[in-house]
This record gives sequence, C-alpha cells and structure tokens, in this order.
Amino acid sequence: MDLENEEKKPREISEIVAIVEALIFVADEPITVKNLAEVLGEDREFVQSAVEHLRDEYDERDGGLQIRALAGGWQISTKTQYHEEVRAFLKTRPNAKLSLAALETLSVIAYKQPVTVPEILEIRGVQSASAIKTLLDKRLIVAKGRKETVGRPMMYGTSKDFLLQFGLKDLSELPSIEDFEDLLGQ
Amino acid sequence: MDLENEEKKPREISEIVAIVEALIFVADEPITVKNLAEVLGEDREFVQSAVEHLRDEYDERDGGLQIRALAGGWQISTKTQYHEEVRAFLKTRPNAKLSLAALETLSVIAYKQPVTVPEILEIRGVQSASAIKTLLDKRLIVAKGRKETVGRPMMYGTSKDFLLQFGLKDLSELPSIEDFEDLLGQ
Amino acid sequence: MEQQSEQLTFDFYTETPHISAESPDEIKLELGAFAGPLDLLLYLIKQEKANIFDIPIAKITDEYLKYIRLMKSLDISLAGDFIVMSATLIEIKSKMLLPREIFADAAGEIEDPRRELVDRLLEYEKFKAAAQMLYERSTVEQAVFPRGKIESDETNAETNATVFDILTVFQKILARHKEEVQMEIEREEVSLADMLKLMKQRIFTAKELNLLDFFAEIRTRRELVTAFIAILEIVRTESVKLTQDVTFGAITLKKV
Repeated sequence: MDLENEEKKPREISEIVAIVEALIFVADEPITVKNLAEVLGEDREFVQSAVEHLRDEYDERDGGLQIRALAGGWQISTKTQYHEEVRAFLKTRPNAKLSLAALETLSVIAYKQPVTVPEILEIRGVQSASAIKTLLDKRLIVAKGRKETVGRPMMYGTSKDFLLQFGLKDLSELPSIEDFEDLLGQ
Repeated sequence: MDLENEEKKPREISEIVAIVEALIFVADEPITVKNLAEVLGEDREFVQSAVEHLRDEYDERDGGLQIRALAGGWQISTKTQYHEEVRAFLKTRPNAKLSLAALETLSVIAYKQPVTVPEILEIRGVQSASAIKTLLDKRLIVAKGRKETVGRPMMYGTSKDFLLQFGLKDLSELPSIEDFEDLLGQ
Repeated sequence: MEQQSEQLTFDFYTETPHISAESPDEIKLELGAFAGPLDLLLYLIKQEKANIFDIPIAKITDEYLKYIRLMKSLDISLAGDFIVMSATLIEIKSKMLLPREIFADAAGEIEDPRRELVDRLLEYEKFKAAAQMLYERSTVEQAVFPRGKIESDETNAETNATVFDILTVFQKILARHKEEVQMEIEREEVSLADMLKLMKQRIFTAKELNLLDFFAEIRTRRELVTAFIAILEIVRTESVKLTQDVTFGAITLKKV
C-alpha cells in the first residue's frame, strides 16, 4: 500500500507482513529488524512498520500467541495467561530422548542378555553406570538375578516395557545381524 | 458460547481456540485432538470444532502461517508460497532428493506394508538392499516384526516421519494403487 | 561376435535415463540410472511405442541386450537382476518361435509365453507411478517449514529410537571394540612418569589444558587410566587446579 513506485515489483505491505510472520516463526532465536530487512531486501523502516503492524494484529486477535520484542529481536511465543495449560501439556509429552550412551547400553543388554555390568563395560569400553540407572528408571531394563561368579554381579535384561516401546512381540523379533547384513554391508 | 452449564467454570469457545493455538504452537510434532482434549479436560468434539475454527481463521487471515492436519495431528507451519524467502533466511537448500530406486522401494513399502525384502524384490525386479538401508537411515520406514514364513524374514512399513515428510494426514490419504493402473494400458 | 561402432553421448546426471539411436549403428545414451530391469524394459517398450499386451519380444530383447552390452563395454557395473532378465527375455523369445499349440493347456487354452512378464510390468508400472506421486508430494512438502526451536524442546524431546537404531549402535560398538583391541596390541605402553612429564609440559607452556581434548588424543584404555592417575597426581603435587565452568562443561587444568 505504501509502495507505488514500480521499479522492480514492490511488495505490498500485507505480503511483507506475511513473510515477516513466517520468518519470525521459523527462526530459532529472536530475529532482528536488521536481519529481516536484509533477507527481504527492503528498507529497515518499512520492515519495522510491518513488524509493528503484525504485533498489533496479534494483540487484537485475542488468540493464544503473541509477538514480542526480546533480546533486540522479535519472537512469537504463547501468551502468559495460558502458561498453566501449556505447562500441563509439556508434562504429558514422552520422556526425553535416550542419550547415545543409554542407547548403546540398551543395545548391548538387548543382544547379550542376561548380562552383567562388567560384561557391558568390556563390550562398550566405557563405564555404563549412569546409563544403566537411566534405563532402569525408564523401566526399559530389569535386574535378572545374580551371576554365580566372583562378586556375584547383578545381571540385566530387557523388560516388557522395552518390547512395548519398540513394538516387538517378543525378543525373537529383534532384528538379527543377518537381517541387515546386506543392508549394512555396503 | 456453546457451554451454558455453570458446573465448574466452563470456558468460552474463544478461550479454547486460543489455548488450542498455544498448544499446537508449543508441540514439536503434530498434536492430536485426543491429546488436546485430555490436556484441556474438554470434549473431543468441542476441541475438534475449536481446531477447525482456528484453521479457518488462519485461512482467512492472509498471514504467513497455516494450520493443517498432518500425521494424525495438527501443526502450524509456514505457507508454501513463502518458501523462497524462508529458505533464503534459513540458508537451506531443498533436501537431497531420494534416488529413483529409493522412491520406488518406498512406494512398494507404503502400499504393501507390512512387506518383506523378497516381496519387494518380486515387484521391483531388482535387489533393494541399499534403498532399504537409505530409507531406514532417513527413518522413513521401520521394521514391523517378522513374517511367519520360512526364514521368518523381517517386515517393513512406513513411519510417522514418512507421513510428515510427504505431508499426509494418515495412510488412507494415499491415492489407491489401482488409481495408477491403465497408465501403460493404452 | 560382430563389432559394432557405437557413437555415444553421455549425460550421467539427467533425471531420466535416455537412449536414442539415430541410425542402427549410432546410439545416444543419456544415462541416469534405470531403477531396475523392469524400468529399462518399460522404457524400451515406450520407445518402440509398442503395445504392452503384444510386446514385439524379438525387437525388445535385442534392444535390451544392446543396452546390457553397452554397459558392460563401458565397465559400468550392472546389478545381477539385469542379467537375470536377459535370460528371461531370451527364453520368452525362443518360446515364441515354437508353434503356439505347444503351450496349450488341457483345456486347449493357449498360454502366451509373454503373459507373466506383462503381468509383472503392469504391476511394476503402478508402483513406479506411485513413486512419481511421492516425489511430487515431497517436493511440495519441502516448501513448508515448521516453527523454529523454542526452549521447551530441549528439555523434553521424544524418545524416538527404533529397533534399527539399537542394532546399528550395537554393530558400531562391536566394530569399535575390535579396533580398540587391535590398537592396544600395536601400541607401546606409556608409563605414569612419561604421562606426568607430558602433562606438565603442556600445562606450563599453555597455562592450561583442556582435559577433554587431551583425552581425545589418547588411544587405549590403559593410557586413559594412566592419564587419569597422572591428573590426580599433578593436582596433588603441583600448583594447578581443576576448573569446570558449567555442569557437564569442559574441565580445564589451570596453573594457579
């Protein structure tokens, strides 16, 4: 609307507002007007007014999101008045990703069970105590009695939850090295 | 507006719409109506209509974002028409494309799942080991247990990432394989 | 065997493979890669504008074999499945030369030797078309972007490991284990005194030593243990201290 000079093919302010919204949305960090102006190849003042236009629109909309100035840039976030619901939702999400250490330890236990901590150390080459604790906490593994050797170390194996979480009917459904030999070979 | 029974303190539909927007925004994957209904402690139908209301609002708004059904849930994303600007900002290029062999293998798996390696070979007429490995690496397919035939071969099916990457609500959204008939017939 | 003089044009990176012959002894080849023998056959049939239900098998077989020969002469490795298909084609071709009555079954119905191949081609063609549809879908999908990271993502990401991950990880461990064992045999032992000397040198020249970097240089478990004892010893006896700025951050040995 502001642009009437037909030099290149000037974008309408409404289009700039839309693109600014898309960019603020995809950015990991608050995005500065300077940065927006560079990407858009537009005037800083023009972009600044587009951002403000967008913020006003969000304020008037009465939705669940807001656009706010933060750390020198602009960011979309949920409105503070819905923090309880947002928090409640975030809590329901599945547990955090398994670390590589935990995944490695789990794979050794899955394929070598029942297996003791020293045996896992021997295979992985590193201590696995905290990984084992994590796996026990997540109920992916269970203690399977003691091994009758020196020190009678505890043996571990996978649990029923393990089968559930990985969609296996039973342990025989675990892929074997042979299943993937051709695939992993090359 | 729909709720007039004052039992607890019923929320207005506009408030539900706002909270739904906040939750879809914070969820890092498409969020299901079921999940939303649980967090909100509201009827599924009520929440479903709130989501649809929100989607319509986004469509009418003419902004940079859209709300759409994807992989069984709902997600906010940028609109396709702004992909160039978004890409320029994120400095990303389109993802490496799947090879013809990988795409063919994926289409056989998508339509015939759960399906084994020999069955894929039968249809494609060529070994598909490295294509299957690629698809597993990209998490587009997953192992789906073993088939109870000779050799108990591993079966494969498509994953949630498959739905996400191909913009599908669910598998039923795939056109029927018979629709592809008669291309060669005449 | 007759030597053909074939003039060739190559373009390995075109999206669709393409062969065209302008005269019988000239072949132009644009070679992406055929996805398999059925893909190649379909291509040849289309090229000939032939009817799929009445494939001119002699002609198509010749074309197919020409392609195979060409690939071989160029030292391009062909999947065994392409060779298997050559045999199938030759077999069908020879059956076609026999009087039709031979293939009549008990009811007197004549079975076309090409029948099974046609069925396979038709079945394959459907999935090839489906692959094209998937390709188009993913192209559209790549024009859509999800929101950027927000703080809550890191604190609570989904567990998304699969059984395939478990197996892959397990194989990597086994491979690593094998490598380590070999290295331990090859390498010479480093004594505690040597290790102490090395560390002191590093600290006193650079004023500080990032332990993670230092450990990364160490190859064997035995050396790692020696290094660890050396650190304890150095902290006890020399005026250095261990610092860590953030939990789980890098640990640095600093001269006091």
